Amino acid sequence: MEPVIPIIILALPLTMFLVLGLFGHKMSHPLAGVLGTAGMGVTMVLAYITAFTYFFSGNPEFIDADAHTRLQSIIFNVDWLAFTDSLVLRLGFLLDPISALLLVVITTISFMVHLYSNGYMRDHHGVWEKGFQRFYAFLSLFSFSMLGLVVATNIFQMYIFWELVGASSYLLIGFYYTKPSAVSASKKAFIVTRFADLGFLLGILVLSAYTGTFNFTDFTSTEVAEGVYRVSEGTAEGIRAMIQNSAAPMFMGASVLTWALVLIFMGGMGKSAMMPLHIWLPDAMEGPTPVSALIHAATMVVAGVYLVARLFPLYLMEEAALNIIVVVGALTALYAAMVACTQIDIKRVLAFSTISQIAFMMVSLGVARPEFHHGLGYMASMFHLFTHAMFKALLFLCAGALIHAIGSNDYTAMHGLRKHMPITHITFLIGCLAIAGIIPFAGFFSKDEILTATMGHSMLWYVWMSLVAGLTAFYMFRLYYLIFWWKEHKVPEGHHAPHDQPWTMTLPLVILAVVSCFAGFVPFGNLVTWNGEEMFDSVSFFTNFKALDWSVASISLAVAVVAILIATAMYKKENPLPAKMKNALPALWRWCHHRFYWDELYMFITHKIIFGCISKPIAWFDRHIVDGTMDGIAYVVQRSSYAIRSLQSGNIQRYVWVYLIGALLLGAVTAICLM
Amino acid sequence: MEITMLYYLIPSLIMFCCGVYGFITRRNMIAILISLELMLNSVDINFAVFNRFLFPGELEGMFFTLFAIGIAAAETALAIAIIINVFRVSEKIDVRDVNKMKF
Amino acid sequence: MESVGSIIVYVVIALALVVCSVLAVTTRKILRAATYLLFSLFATAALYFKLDYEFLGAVQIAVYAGGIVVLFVFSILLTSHPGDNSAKLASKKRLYGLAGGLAMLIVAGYSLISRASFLTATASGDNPVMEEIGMKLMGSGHGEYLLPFEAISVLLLACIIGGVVIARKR
Amino acid sequence: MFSNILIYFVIIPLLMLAGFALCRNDKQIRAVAVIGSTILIAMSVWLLVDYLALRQAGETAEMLFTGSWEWFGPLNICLAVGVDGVSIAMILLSSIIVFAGSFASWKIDDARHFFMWLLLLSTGVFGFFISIDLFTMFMFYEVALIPMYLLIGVWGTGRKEYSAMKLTLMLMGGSAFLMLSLIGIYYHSAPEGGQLTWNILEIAKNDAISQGWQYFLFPMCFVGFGVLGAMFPFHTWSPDGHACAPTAVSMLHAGVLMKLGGYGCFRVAMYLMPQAANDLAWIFLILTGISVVYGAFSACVQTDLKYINAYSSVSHCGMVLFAILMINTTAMTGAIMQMLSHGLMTALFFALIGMIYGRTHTRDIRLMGGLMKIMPFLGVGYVIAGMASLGLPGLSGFVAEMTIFVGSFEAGMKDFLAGAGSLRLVFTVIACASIVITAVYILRVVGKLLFGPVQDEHHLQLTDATWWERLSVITLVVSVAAIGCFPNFFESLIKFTFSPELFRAIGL
Repeated sequence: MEPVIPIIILALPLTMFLVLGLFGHKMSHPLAGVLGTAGMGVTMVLAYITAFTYFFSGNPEFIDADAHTRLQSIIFNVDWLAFTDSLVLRLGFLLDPISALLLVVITTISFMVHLYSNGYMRDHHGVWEKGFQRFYAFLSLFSFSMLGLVVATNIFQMYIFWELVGASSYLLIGFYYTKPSAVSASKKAFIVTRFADLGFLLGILVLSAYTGTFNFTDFTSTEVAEGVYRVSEGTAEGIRAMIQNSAAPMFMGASVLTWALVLIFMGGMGKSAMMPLHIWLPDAMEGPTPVSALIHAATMVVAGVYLVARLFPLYLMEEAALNIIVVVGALTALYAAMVACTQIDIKRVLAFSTISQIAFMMVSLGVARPEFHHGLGYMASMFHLFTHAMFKALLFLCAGALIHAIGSNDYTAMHGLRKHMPITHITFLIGCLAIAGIIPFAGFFSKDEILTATMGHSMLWYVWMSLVAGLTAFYMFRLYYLIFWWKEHKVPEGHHAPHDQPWTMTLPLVILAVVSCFAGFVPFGNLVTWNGEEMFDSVSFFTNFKALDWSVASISLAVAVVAILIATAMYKKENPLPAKMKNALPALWRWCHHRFYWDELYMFITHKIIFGCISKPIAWFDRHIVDGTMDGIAYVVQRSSYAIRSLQSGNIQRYVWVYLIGALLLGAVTAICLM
Repeated sequence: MEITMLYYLIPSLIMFCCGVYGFITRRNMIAILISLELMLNSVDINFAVFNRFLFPGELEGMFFTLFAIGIAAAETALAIAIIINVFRVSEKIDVRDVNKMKF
Repeated sequence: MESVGSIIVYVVIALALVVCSVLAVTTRKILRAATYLLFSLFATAALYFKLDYEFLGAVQIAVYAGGIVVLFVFSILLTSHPGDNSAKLASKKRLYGLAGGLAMLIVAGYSLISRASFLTATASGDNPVMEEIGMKLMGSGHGEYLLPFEAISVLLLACIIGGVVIARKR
Repeated sequence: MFSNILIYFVIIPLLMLAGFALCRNDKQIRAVAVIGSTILIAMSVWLLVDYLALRQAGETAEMLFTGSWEWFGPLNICLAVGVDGVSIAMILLSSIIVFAGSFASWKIDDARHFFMWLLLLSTGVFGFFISIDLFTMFMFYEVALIPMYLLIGVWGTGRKEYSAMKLTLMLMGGSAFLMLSLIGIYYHSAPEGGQLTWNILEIAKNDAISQGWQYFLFPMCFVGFGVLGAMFPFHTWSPDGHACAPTAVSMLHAGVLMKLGGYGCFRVAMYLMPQAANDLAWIFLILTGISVVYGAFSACVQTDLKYINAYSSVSHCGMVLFAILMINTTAMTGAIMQMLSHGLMTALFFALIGMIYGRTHTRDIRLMGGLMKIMPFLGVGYVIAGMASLGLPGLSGFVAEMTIFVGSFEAGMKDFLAGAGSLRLVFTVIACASIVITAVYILRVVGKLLFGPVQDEHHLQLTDATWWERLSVITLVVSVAAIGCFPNFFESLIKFTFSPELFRAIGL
């Protein structure tokens, strides 16, 4: 494939960022909006072309038609920084099933958000939000970074863009920079993910120090032609041998490879908000809602999943690392689902739901094994990534519409909005049905496959994850009813009633709702698998439907329906049931409501321990002990100079005395010596 | 009796010791200067004496004395100018009072 | 063997030298001190004559006795009132000074006398002729003193300027 | 002598000095400063191009543009000059910062004398970087240090006398050690009784200094330069000194002068005494490792903008020395990159702090807030500087730090696998941790200073940057971004210096 289109895909958002960032303040608001949106639109079209070419052209660069195996293809790879002869940091474009998939997801959601923001970043009177151009510049920067991340050809390139998405996320969360809560949320997000990135970096260092390479293809694949690779465990076995043959394969009881993979996964935990590094994501909702939809629901937060998927053949070699992923994922999923049941802020509910859903993807990756249905978990994870991006972005954009209309994040200010905002109502409902896993919406298929894969791995985690799936349905419908039903909405005197939004906002909602309805039918098994092999011989619209394992599907469907029914009973009409339940389990409710006090714990660690017990004493030590020593030396010198100063009194008669005594002594000594 | 070198050196030594005594004990700056002259003078004598008794053929000692006298004259003139100046400022020529420029 | 006259002259000169020196530092009247200094300078000049350094003696009288002492007297007259006595010295201070001076005298005198054998040389040689002195002062060869001569002239010039600058009224 | 381009790096500042003396008003002074520093930049670019062309043509000598003119025969002191990639990088850095510094001090009081001292300082800096004769190098080193005293003492703010005195005395203390070791090197530069020499290249070529003497001279030399490189525990001059210095001086000091320390450690201590460096590295690794983390932690709780930056400099400069001590090509390349990067971004920081201080008249972050709204240009500049400092890809900090980490980790791994202890490895991990702490203090400042509500309503009347301030900031930002975006160019420029023969004694 000619590198022109891929280069434009990366260059266009960057150019948009530079243009809007440097000259945006001189542009009119609509121009900046149109420019940004159009740029993203072009990028989206190009990404579609690329993905379409990759998946369906049958080009031998991309697919080994005989073996029905999709290949990895390096479109271009430019040396950027040569650390040593072998450790070279390159910037390139790797096209393979998951990067093609992510290209589509990112550009789609990003375009929707660009479009949507044209309406959202303006109040009811059409007054533009201050810094509107800046907003589009940052969005473009983010899109650039995220695209660079997913097409990375080597782990260091990924790290570079990983940092860049972190920074653009920081800028976007802190978009309302005069709001202290937004500032502290952005700071928190950056620092927590930075901490995770430390692990990522160390993992990269360990891995590269042993293997002498950064390239993904060297880790996971064998080369079949110039620039074309095929994922296989064989290469990975070679790496394992390399590591085991080196002199120190073990470190603190675990193999070096395990260490490297766990450290890299730590980076993924940070970005993907896995417990215990999840605390930044709920706060990140301080950013504008479109940003939450783009970054904190659909794209950046799945980077961790993407990272694990990218290195999946390596992870396959270390059972321990995969088990850690499963445990972390499962705990996070349950935790986030429980917390989501008690939150008041609708964006926070969605944030916790995002955490929970990403944890689903992680678990799915962790349980994936090649011997079970060609690595079904891997496929399911990517599938869920795709569908989740669509319906979660939809939900966030709906939430944005609600917030835009009401001016509050709180569902207590909403209640019974279904009549005022019908389009939002319908699209939100579709999103809820999709995430709850109701057939035939998108979430049903992907979640069902995750559960199937989990069951193939272990019954315990299957039951666990099914429970979480039920909780998911429950809290989403709780939210849905509390926003749109519960009791009638009363419009305060002097306010006009909330209403649906302009077309720029409605259109993305409708598009995403449609996608959420039908995304489940995409035959993912033939497009994205861990080693590129196609799962099905032939595909049709109903491939996924036919491939369902009904024993799992029916159970999960039943769980979802029951959960929805409970939610309906509790929240459809104003009634005392929720309060009763809250009183029945006060401790649990309190812990959930306060998110299990993780924030307080972190506050304690950062403020009390790091600032109070490390930084302050160090600063004190520096000022008083280290600097005090230096000052002390100066003081001693000064004092002794004062002490001997009187010798140099300027009294010439005293000098003569000293001279005389000296001369006499000298004379006496001479005399004695000569005697 | 032969008047040897020793006979010249002894008075010169006494003169020098007088100068030392005066320099140490006096407070009047002019008196200190006078003591200084005494010491200088005794040294001059020594130069001349050594020249005459030890190296009668040469004139180094004499010239040294000659130059010493010239320098002493210059030094005295300057010292007195300073003393008068100090006196003009402080109305005193006690050496203990002249410590404004110390440190 | 010296002639008796020569010995007498020597004794007179030496006595004058010693006595006037002692008086110059012990008298409490500053003007008297200057006078005693004058006498001891005269005695020194006499000593030079005795040693056959006539030119030196003449310079001593002209520059020292004539020039410097006059300066002293003027400055004394400028800075003190007639009849002023310097404050009586504290006996402690005088004692210390005396001890110091005497100690110096003893040590140096002892080392002189203990070298007496070396110091028994007798005077010889003639009074240098003026012409020789002049040639030596103006020559630049070995044992000739043009450079110091010029240096001292510069010094004197500097001294004149310095004196004028320092003493000038503001 | 005058056919050698390097000489002009000393001559032009001196000519500028003379020019300032002749100027009659501030306008002319500024004109001289701008023209002179532009010429310096142009010359360093020219030098760079020339150098690369020569290298391209297959020139393999360690130093190019060499020349040596005897200065004091009996001690064989020469004015010997020569440059390699590292020196050129440093010269480029210095000229950029002098340029930016001239604009940053556009409206300084008593401009004539200020610029004269500043240019004297630059003369020393340039002289230091072009010299390959130890004595001349030391002389220029001192020339660079002394004007600092006056610049801080006269044009500074706050406790300027104290700070100036402390800074000068501590650096002089360091240079006393340095001088001892340089003289020691001189007297051991010809073990077989040949002509003693001060010339670095000759000493290195002969591998002259015996191992026993290396053990004695290396620590002195490293500490001597380390004081200027703000090595723990000799760094305390830096916070006070920077806090009190005027803007351009802070820029030049943190940007260039502190690099003299790192450069000297590399060029003299490591280059001439590699065996001792290898064997004694552990002592200084511990000290510099502490510097890195310690500086970062200290910066977390400071409230004065300049203190924060000074401590962050301690951390970053610690990283430079730390990487040099790894004795690994990659890490050393990273160290030089870090010098470049830190020089530029810290100069940017100090320029911005100076500009902010000039408006708000306070540097206490608790008394400021929301400045982004009031002075967006300076705010954006500050955020960019902060991002460079915490290692955002695309800006210089990332490139330098990553090169250091990769190199150090490699060195540490080599040690570890060879059973030579895990000190390097452990300290590499500790140094890596500094990227998190850096993020903490940078974001803390950015959050408090630029974001949030406006703290003081008097600040609402303040204006944004003037054109000369913008020029100064833009110059630095562009340089920072250039290194961050095209690192391979700089890496390959620097890397050639680390020819394997250089450290053959220890088998690098």
